[in-house]
Amino acid sequence: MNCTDIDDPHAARAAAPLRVASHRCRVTAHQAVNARYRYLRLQAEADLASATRPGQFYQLRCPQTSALQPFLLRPMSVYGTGPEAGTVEFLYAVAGTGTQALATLAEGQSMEIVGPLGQGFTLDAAARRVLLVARGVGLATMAPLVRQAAQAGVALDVLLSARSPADAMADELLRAAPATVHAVFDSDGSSAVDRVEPLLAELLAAGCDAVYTCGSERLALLLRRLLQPHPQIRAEVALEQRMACGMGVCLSCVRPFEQEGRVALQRVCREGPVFPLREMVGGWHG
Amino acid sequence: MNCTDIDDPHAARAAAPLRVASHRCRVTAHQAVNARYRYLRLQAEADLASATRPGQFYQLRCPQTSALQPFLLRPMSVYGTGPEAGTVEFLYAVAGTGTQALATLAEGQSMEIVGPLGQGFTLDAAARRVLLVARGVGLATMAPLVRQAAQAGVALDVLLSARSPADAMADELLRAAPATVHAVFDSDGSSAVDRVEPLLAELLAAGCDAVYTCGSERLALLLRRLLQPHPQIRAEVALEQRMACGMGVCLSCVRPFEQEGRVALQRVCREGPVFPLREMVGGWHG
Amino acid sequence: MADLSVRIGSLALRNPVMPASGCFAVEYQEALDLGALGALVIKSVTPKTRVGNPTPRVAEVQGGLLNSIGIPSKGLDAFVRDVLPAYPGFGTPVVVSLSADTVAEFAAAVQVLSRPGVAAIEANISCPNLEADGLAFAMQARSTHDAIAAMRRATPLPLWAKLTPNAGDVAAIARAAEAAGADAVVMGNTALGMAIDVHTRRPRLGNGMGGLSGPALKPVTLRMTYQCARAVRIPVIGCGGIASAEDAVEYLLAGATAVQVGTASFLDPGAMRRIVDGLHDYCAAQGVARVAELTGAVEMEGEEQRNWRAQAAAWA
Amino acid sequence: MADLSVRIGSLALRNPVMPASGCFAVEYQEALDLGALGALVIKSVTPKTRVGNPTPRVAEVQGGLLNSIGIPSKGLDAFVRDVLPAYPGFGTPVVVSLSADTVAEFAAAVQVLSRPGVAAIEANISCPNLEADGLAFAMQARSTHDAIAAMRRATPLPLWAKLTPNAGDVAAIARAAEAAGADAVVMGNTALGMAIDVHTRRPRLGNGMGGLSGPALKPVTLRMTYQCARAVRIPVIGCGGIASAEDAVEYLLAGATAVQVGTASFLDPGAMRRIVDGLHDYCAAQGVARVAELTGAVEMEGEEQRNWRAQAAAWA
Ligand SMILES: Cc1cc2nc3c(=O)[nH]c(=O)nc-3n(C[C@H](O)[C@H](O)[C@H](O)COP(=O)(O)OP(=O)(O)OC[C@H]3O[C@@H](n4cnc5c(N)ncnc54)[C@H](O)[C@@H]3O)c2cc1C
Ligand SMILES: Cc1cc2nc3c(=O)[nH]c(=O)nc-3n(C[C@H](O)[C@H](O)[C@H](O)COP(=O)(O)OP(=O)(O)OC[C@H]3O[C@@H](n4cnc5c(N)ncnc54)[C@H](O)[C@@H]3O)c2cc1C
Ligand SMILES: Cc1cc2nc3c(=O)[nH]c(=O)nc-3n(C[C@H](O)[C@H](O)[C@H](O)COP(=O)(O)O)c2cc1C
Ligand SMILES: Cc1cc2nc3c(=O)[nH]c(=O)nc-3n(C[C@H](O)[C@H](O)[C@H](O)COP(=O)(O)O)c2cc1C
Ligand code: FES
Ligand code: FES
Repeated sequence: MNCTDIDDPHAARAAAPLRVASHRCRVTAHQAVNARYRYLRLQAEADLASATRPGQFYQLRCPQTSALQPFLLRPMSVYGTGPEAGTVEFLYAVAGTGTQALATLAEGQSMEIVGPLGQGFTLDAAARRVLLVARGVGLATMAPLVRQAAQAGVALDVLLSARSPADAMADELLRAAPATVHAVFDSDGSSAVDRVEPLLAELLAAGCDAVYTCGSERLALLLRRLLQPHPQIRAEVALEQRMACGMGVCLSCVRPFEQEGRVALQRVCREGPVFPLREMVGGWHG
Repeated sequence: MNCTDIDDPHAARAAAPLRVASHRCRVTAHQAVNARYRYLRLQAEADLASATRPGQFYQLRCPQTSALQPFLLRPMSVYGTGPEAGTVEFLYAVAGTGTQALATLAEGQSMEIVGPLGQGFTLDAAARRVLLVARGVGLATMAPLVRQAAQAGVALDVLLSARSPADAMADELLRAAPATVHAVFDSDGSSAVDRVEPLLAELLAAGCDAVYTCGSERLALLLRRLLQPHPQIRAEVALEQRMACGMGVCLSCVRPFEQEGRVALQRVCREGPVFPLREMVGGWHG
Repeated sequence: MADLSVRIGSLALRNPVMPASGCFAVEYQEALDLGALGALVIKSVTPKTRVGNPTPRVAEVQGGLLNSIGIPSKGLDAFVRDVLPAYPGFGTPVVVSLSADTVAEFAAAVQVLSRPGVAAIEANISCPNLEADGLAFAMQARSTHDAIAAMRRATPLPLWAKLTPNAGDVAAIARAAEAAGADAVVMGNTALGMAIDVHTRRPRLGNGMGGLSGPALKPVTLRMTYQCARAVRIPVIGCGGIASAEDAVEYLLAGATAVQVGTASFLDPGAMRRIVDGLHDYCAAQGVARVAELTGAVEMEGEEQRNWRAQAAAWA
Repeated sequence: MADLSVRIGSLALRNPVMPASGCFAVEYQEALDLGALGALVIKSVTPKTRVGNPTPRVAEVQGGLLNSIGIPSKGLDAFVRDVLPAYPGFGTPVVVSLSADTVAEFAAAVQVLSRPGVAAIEANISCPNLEADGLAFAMQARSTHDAIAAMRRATPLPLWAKLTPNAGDVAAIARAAEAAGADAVVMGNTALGMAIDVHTRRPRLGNGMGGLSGPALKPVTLRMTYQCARAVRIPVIGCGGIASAEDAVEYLLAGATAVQVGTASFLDPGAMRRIVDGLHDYCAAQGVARVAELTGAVEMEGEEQRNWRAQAAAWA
């Protein structure tokens, strides 16, 4: 019989620092940004600002109400952190049960979030100009990267795609950072692939060190195609998938990726949510 | 084969008037009465005031919160109705999941209640003096009867038993109705059976037409014994039992009663919650 | 307005919504137009007189209810004399639910209950609250067949077999009921459960164990409804945790022809009316002309899943 | 502080709280001190390579979760080489969970897995996500016996049999596992369930059906834990919907010697630590010196219920 001695201190690994935790937060701001999106600012005890990297996410425990009883936590990209150490911001679209319940939270109430989770974006120290391509609420994921780039003095081109000018939220993305913004809309047809394609091709050709995208599979796949002549450009995409644990444990959030000509499943919560764009495979939503 | 013709209008009974309904109400007042009890006033669309008799109850759909998720409705006696047609009042003790959740409801929020349910008290037209014996939150059940008696010009003796003077709530029971109040307390020993017994015996002997009790099995059984020499006095008790449907359907709320020397189960929600005190059997709580 | 009518064998129902046995009695006429339901299913009656279980008979759990009512019954004569007469006359088919201890008792009782005013008999061969840790006829195909076959010989009325989610292989049991002559299966009764008060260390039901009902049960009974509908050609009546029209539609899509609503009525006595109204709304929104079209209309695999299965072998 | 240690056969655990297989991986060391748990149970491994089921692999339901992960596995060699080494070394016994398609595969795999660093093997003979509508070894006593007996012959390590709530008679299956030489039974795995999106008319899981876990499952698995504990003398490990110390105590009172926590960790990766802390609090409040005293300490009938049973015959 193999009876592990549970009290042998020599057997124990040094307990790892606990990087991920459930944080009880106070809602310090919560308001509509427009008809579809809401801004949420939370205050935690812990120093989430320095623990969180651009592109990472938290799992939010949306409140239970009489009408809405979400069971799982909901993954949300960090839209911003600071200035205080415990401050973390989210920007979200009201969709189903969980986000509708979330929208009922009043300032002053409290809620729990688990994180920080996942791998964020990589901004090379040497980068001088980068391109961001965001659609819809995908901009929330991008905002910390905008800030990081601006702080590092990296020039920013931004392509923002939205249903209509009212949905575009360029100010919410940039938060006063300098950038060249190209906004395209469904409402005037400018967001159609054949009209975006030449614009993107030009931006890539104009000497860009990296491209980051989030919020549109259509745009991501277009970008991946347009990047073929530019192997030197770093290209990353932030993806979504239905999640349970958010920590790489349950294997619910997998998607196929192409690596060296072979397809393999990766966990969006763990290997992602940011992946090399060139490894992305289209057509998998879960 | 016995194929009922579903469209034969002659086969259909006249649809009964719908006496019981789920009423969506607005919370118009909700406050602590003391450390253990809370007062709740609701406003419904329907005329609950004239539909509700003293001693009846409603089932309250307590809210769902992140911490508390009551599944069943909670039975609560009506503490008062009116002056507006849609106004109904409750007085409740904060106990477990449901009442704790209930206590979180803010004025202006809404909640559902189902009722009115059950059989109330009977106040004979000829009554001139009645005795009420209440303990704890049992007084909530009695309050509408106090009012009815006062309006009918019936003289009232009230024995109020409570843990301490702070819990007694004579004003909450009487709501300005005239009555002779005898308050007894655990805190000074005056509520002990051997001290209450002579007091009650005297009140019964002093020419009382009916006695009503709620909130204490001990007091109810004492009264039942003291009533033996007074067969002419109407005696009623309001009882509690765990309920699911509240409408006589599920058979969860039964208790044994003695009728003509035999014990039979009755539904507290339907045959009660008010029963002839002389039929009550002690020792069954569910 | 969509056509909500459905047929359970020879029985035509104006809509697929009916109460579940034990969660309905004529008292609900105070809260509901009984003439607007698909059928009226009465609380189970047993040939033997039964007092029922000790209280507490109900306890709530997360998303559901445990009950150990124990089928109190005054016997068949009292039922026919005192209970039954209140139900016919609403223009809605009346279904009598019968529970019994032996095959012979079942067969004899079904004869007594086959009388004017009764449109169908539901054989509750599944109630988990009785003796023997919840063992019941519907736990095994053999005993299901024996009980249903005996009842089949004893009545010309439509005969429904109410199955239990406690059984390991409900498809086999549904097939046994069909082979024995049942006109429909009801899937299903409560699942045997338990809850303990950690302070008193006593079960939270007077009987120790009891049946789980309500939303917590739904995923399991919905799955079993699907399995039964695949296994038999007779109609399947879905039951378990239905509280909204969407819940009812899930059961219909899974293969049910009609549905029964139990615990939800305790939370809102008007629940069945809301569900009927909601079915109209759903059909209108989805362009469904006849609710009967929904039965079994679930599409088990979408394109993405087909692609996955086609490609995944290469991924390993 | 109360003594929380328990023994599962020859294996001593510092406390009765361990993760449920598939709901835990070494990644949780980022959120939890793995040295503070009773045991570490790894996600099931299969001898054959498996990609797992198409997404979506999870869907929430009221009070619970449906999953159809499908046990992705890179096989035994990859497991032993890439996965296993991360687990020993926390001072906490490591339990490897094994799933396989045939008795021979089970037996062969158990030999491979009987190696240093592995404190026990949990035979997942119950996973309902595989082929054939969820049929599994643990659905029948016979196949349970065959599988466990073959594994018993193949390993000297403690061997736990993980049963399924889909079975009709878990007591018989627990007895079969015991007779075949299991050192403990785990009660249990998920219950096969289903949910349908009424708008798309597709199942809400890519695989169509999946296992129900979380609080919705608890009343049923708690009852089965009680039944198993009554049926066998080997320890029973309770599992299903445990999210708090009170939930864990319910299982202990029902007869469990230890408990596994699954879905609750997804809602709070620190759930197991909270449960261990809560067990200390409960024991302190209730004056319990050793948590092991709680095992099976439920009092099934109180005075009121005894009185009822004694008197009720006269009431009918
Ligand atoms: C890493 C990551 C970051 C995200 N960041 C943001 C963000 O910053 N702002 C924002 O508005 N949205 C973001 N999303 C999407 C967000 O998680 C979903 O909109 C949200 O979960 C929907 O929940 P619901 O209850 O409103 O919808 P429901 O449809 O009721 O959700 C049902 C279930 O499906 C899951 N689900 C539904 N939609 C999605 C989705 N698109 N991605 C993953 N799971 C989904 C839910 O989490 C839940 O488990 C992100 C998703 C991921 C994976
Ligand atoms: C007809 C009737 C009238 C009542 N009137 C009042 C009133 O006016 N004011 C007041 O404070 N209380 C009243 N009660 C008692 C009140 O229903 C319980 O205090 C309440 O249900 C406790 O719920 P909980 O969720 O706080 O407790 P929990 O212990 O969490 O409740 C668990 C379950 O047990 C039931 N339960 C617990 N205690 C009782 C009880 N004493 N009687 C019946 N069911 C119970 C609950 O309804 C619930 O189903 C009345 C009870 C009945 C039957
Ligand atoms: C309080 C109660 C009593 C019940 N009594 C019976 C009964 O007498 N006969 C029967 O066949 N089923 C009975 N059932 C089971 C229901 O008919 C139904 O099958 C089960 O509750 C699942 O449906 P639900 O989740 O909609 O409640 C009862 C259920 C409850 C909750
Ligand atoms: C996402 C997920 C994956 C699971 N994978 C496995 C597995 O690989 N092997 C296994 O024996 N059980 C597996 N289970 C079942 C759990 O171990 C546990 O038995 C079940 O979830 C009930 O416990 P819970 O309610 O605490 O989650 C899985 C459960 C979930 C939710
Ligand atoms: S959500 Fe669990 S592994 Fe990604
Ligand atoms: S609560 Fe259902 S019969 Fe009284």
